[in-house]
Amino acid sequence: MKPLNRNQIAWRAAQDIPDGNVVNLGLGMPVLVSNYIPSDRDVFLQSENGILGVGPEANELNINPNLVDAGSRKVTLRGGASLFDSANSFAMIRGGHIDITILGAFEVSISGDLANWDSRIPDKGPLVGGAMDLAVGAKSTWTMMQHNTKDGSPRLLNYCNLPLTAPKCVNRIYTDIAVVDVTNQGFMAIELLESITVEELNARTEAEISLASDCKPLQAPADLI
Amino acid sequence: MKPLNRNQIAWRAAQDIPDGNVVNLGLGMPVLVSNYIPSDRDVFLQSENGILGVGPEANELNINPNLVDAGSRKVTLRGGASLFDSANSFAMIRGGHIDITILGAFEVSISGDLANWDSRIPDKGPLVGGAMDLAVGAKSTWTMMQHNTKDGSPRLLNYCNLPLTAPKCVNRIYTDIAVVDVTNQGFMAIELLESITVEELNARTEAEISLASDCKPLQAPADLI
Amino acid sequence: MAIDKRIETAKEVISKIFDGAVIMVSGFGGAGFPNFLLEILRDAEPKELTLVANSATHPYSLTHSLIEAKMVRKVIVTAARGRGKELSPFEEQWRDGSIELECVPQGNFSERIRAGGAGIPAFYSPTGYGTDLAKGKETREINGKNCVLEEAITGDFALIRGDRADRFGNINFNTTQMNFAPAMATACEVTIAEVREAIDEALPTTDVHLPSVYVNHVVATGKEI
Amino acid sequence: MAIDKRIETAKEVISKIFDGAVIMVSGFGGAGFPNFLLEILRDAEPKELTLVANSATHPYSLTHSLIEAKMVRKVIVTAARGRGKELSPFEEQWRDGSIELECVPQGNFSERIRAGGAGIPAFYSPTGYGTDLAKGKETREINGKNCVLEEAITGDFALIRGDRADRFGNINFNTTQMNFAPAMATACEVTIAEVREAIDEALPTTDVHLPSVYVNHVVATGKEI
Repeated sequence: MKPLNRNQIAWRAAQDIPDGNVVNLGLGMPVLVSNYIPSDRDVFLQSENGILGVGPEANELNINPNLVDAGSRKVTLRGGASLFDSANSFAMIRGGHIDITILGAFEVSISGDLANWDSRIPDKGPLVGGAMDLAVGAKSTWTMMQHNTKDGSPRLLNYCNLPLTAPKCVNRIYTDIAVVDVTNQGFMAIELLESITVEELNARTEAEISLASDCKPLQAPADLI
Repeated sequence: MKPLNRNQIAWRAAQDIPDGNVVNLGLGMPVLVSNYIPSDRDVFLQSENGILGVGPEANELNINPNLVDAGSRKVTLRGGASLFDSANSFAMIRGGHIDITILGAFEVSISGDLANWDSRIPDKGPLVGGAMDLAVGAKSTWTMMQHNTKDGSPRLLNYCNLPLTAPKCVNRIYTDIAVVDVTNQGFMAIELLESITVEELNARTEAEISLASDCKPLQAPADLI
Repeated sequence: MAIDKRIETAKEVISKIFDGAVIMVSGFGGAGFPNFLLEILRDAEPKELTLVANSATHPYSLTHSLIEAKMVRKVIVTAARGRGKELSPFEEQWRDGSIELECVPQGNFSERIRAGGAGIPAFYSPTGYGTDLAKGKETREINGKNCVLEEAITGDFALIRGDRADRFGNINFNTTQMNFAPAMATACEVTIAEVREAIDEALPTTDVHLPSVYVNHVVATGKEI
Repeated sequence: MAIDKRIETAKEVISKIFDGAVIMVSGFGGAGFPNFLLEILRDAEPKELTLVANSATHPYSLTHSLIEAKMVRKVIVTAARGRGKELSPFEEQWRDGSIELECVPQGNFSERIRAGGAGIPAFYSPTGYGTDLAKGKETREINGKNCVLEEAITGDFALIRGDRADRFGNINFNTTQMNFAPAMATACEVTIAEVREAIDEALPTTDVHLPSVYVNHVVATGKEI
């Protein structure tokens, strides 16, 4: 199996969302997760602009220009949805009522520090949005990311180099080559691409990364492109 | 003119509510004020249990057992009313959005300290309710009270003896014999019953009380009983 | 699996309320008391409860029956005064020292509960400053305003009353039935809602006052109040 | 006198926005931008504004036109990154030092504005702790949680977008149009609302999302968004 593409990473993360959970999906890759939640699970998607129960993207027939998600997509509502203002939305997030938030990440440290909001491009303004609140407030914080940067540098680090989103918040990391838990003993891969050895994985990860005793092969449907 | 009865004090206070104001009326005598607001003034009554725009008390035809005010009266809503929860109601109160609160009082001090919640009856529990929030949060705090206790003791004092509701909050006091402003120069009567001299007024008031230069006779319709 | 939070009888979920639990009970001014649930709770007879409710003694609320059954170790309330000159059961137990009283201004009460649900551990409030109810509390002047540091209140179980619910746990309130229920539901680990009617289809989004994420169990009573 | 907050044209009220004013502008994710009012504001050309809005650079919001017209001295935002690699007009002025940036996590942003309207001068928030956005801020551990002291944000003028209004100033929002508007309306001295439709009769109480007390002026645009 080749390294996972964006949709395959999203598919893989979606398989781990428990039935009945409330989930907030960050901009970018995480929002793709909504396409792959198994149909036997009843999951409520929260959008921090004030929706509990985001439905599929709107089409020409059901579009309401005022009904958007935090990523400015025109969306619909699912059955049982509710709406509220931003202050109440972040009370929901900060108050620990979101089961899982899935966020994009630039870097994650061995202690679960997350850096995902400021990539230090000179003179470009910051874009923090709700990430700091989500990372601190959700019961679990998962990240989705390429295991390495475009130039091959590691993103799973001993310490983050980029400005933090929140310290000690990440529980699990989905990458193109592994699923990694952040544990008290450091990074632990619970799934790894079969074509990659633990040595190769460690060569692509700054911090030491161990294999779970029951580490499985990382797989995703091949027809997701 | 004789000292004002409860309804006459309420009538007198009602005449001073400006058109368009938002007013919260405390339990007891203040709630009577709602009966005497001049009909040419459009006033919204707030009730801290979650109503902006309390209407008249309900009758058999329009009663909704779930629609009550903070005094447990079954009420109606006026046109333009809105409803909200207690946290939002007190955000409205504490945030300075109520123009006037009219509260009952045991004692008021010369600096505007208010005591109206704990009369120190042995072993009787306290009942603070929303009084402390209203006294602090409203733009103006008015009180309605008998000028003296049943045994003739003064209630307009140099310092309150009873536990405070809030320091430095009272702007105006309506009693059965006078309308008194709390000013930087101390108590100043702006209306006084014609049959009472300034000496008699001071004999019934612990703190010194002056007459406004344009002090008027205190009057109210005689047919209010 | 399709989410369905409706239960036929509340006995089982109420039986999980353990000795020493902190329970919040909605209701104010005669509306929104979860008396159906309180009757079951009284029969379940857990002991040493901390009761968070607006009033310890409101005649229409069965909270007083918990106190009479000596199930309550502490109350956090805004009102605890029995009607009349006789001591109420609460006042007797308070006098004997068998029940502890924390009396809180109603705005601080509702905001502390909201904060508990919103992940705000503490906030500064002008209400109560300079009064006996702020004794021993940290104070601070912020932008010229004297404030008291108030900590969030959280609980184990919220018992609330609504009008309609759907199987997702969304709640609609009838007018002033709302009062403390939304904040309490956000601030407790488990929220049990009694409602007049619990429907199979989703409530219209515009009718949802309390989003489903805050509600764990719903029981229909078939009764108006 | 019958309350009527509707105005035919917003030019006069917008012309009262003075040099140096703090203005809050609603909208998020493409919904709820008061672009009708912003166009008038841009033409009125007050200078040295402080702009409180979710984003300084959202392409659908005319807030960016105020920045392009060099009317803004400071922004308080959660997002300030222009799209693409080119610097946006905001980023250019920020680089030049002619505009000041305060970047706030979105949950602290909405909560600080709510606090401004709710009379809470400051609160402790776990969001942002340990990050660059909390640098220089007071921190405190409360019940094991590391928190940052966050101060309320208040403003002079709130410009918001709703769907329907009545002559009392009650506002109804169309789904996610709501976002920051309710909190902003509570936190400003003067709130000006643009809506699709402003009706003579009162809005049904169940349709009111923002109570009239928070709204000073209403102008109908006749347009869907």
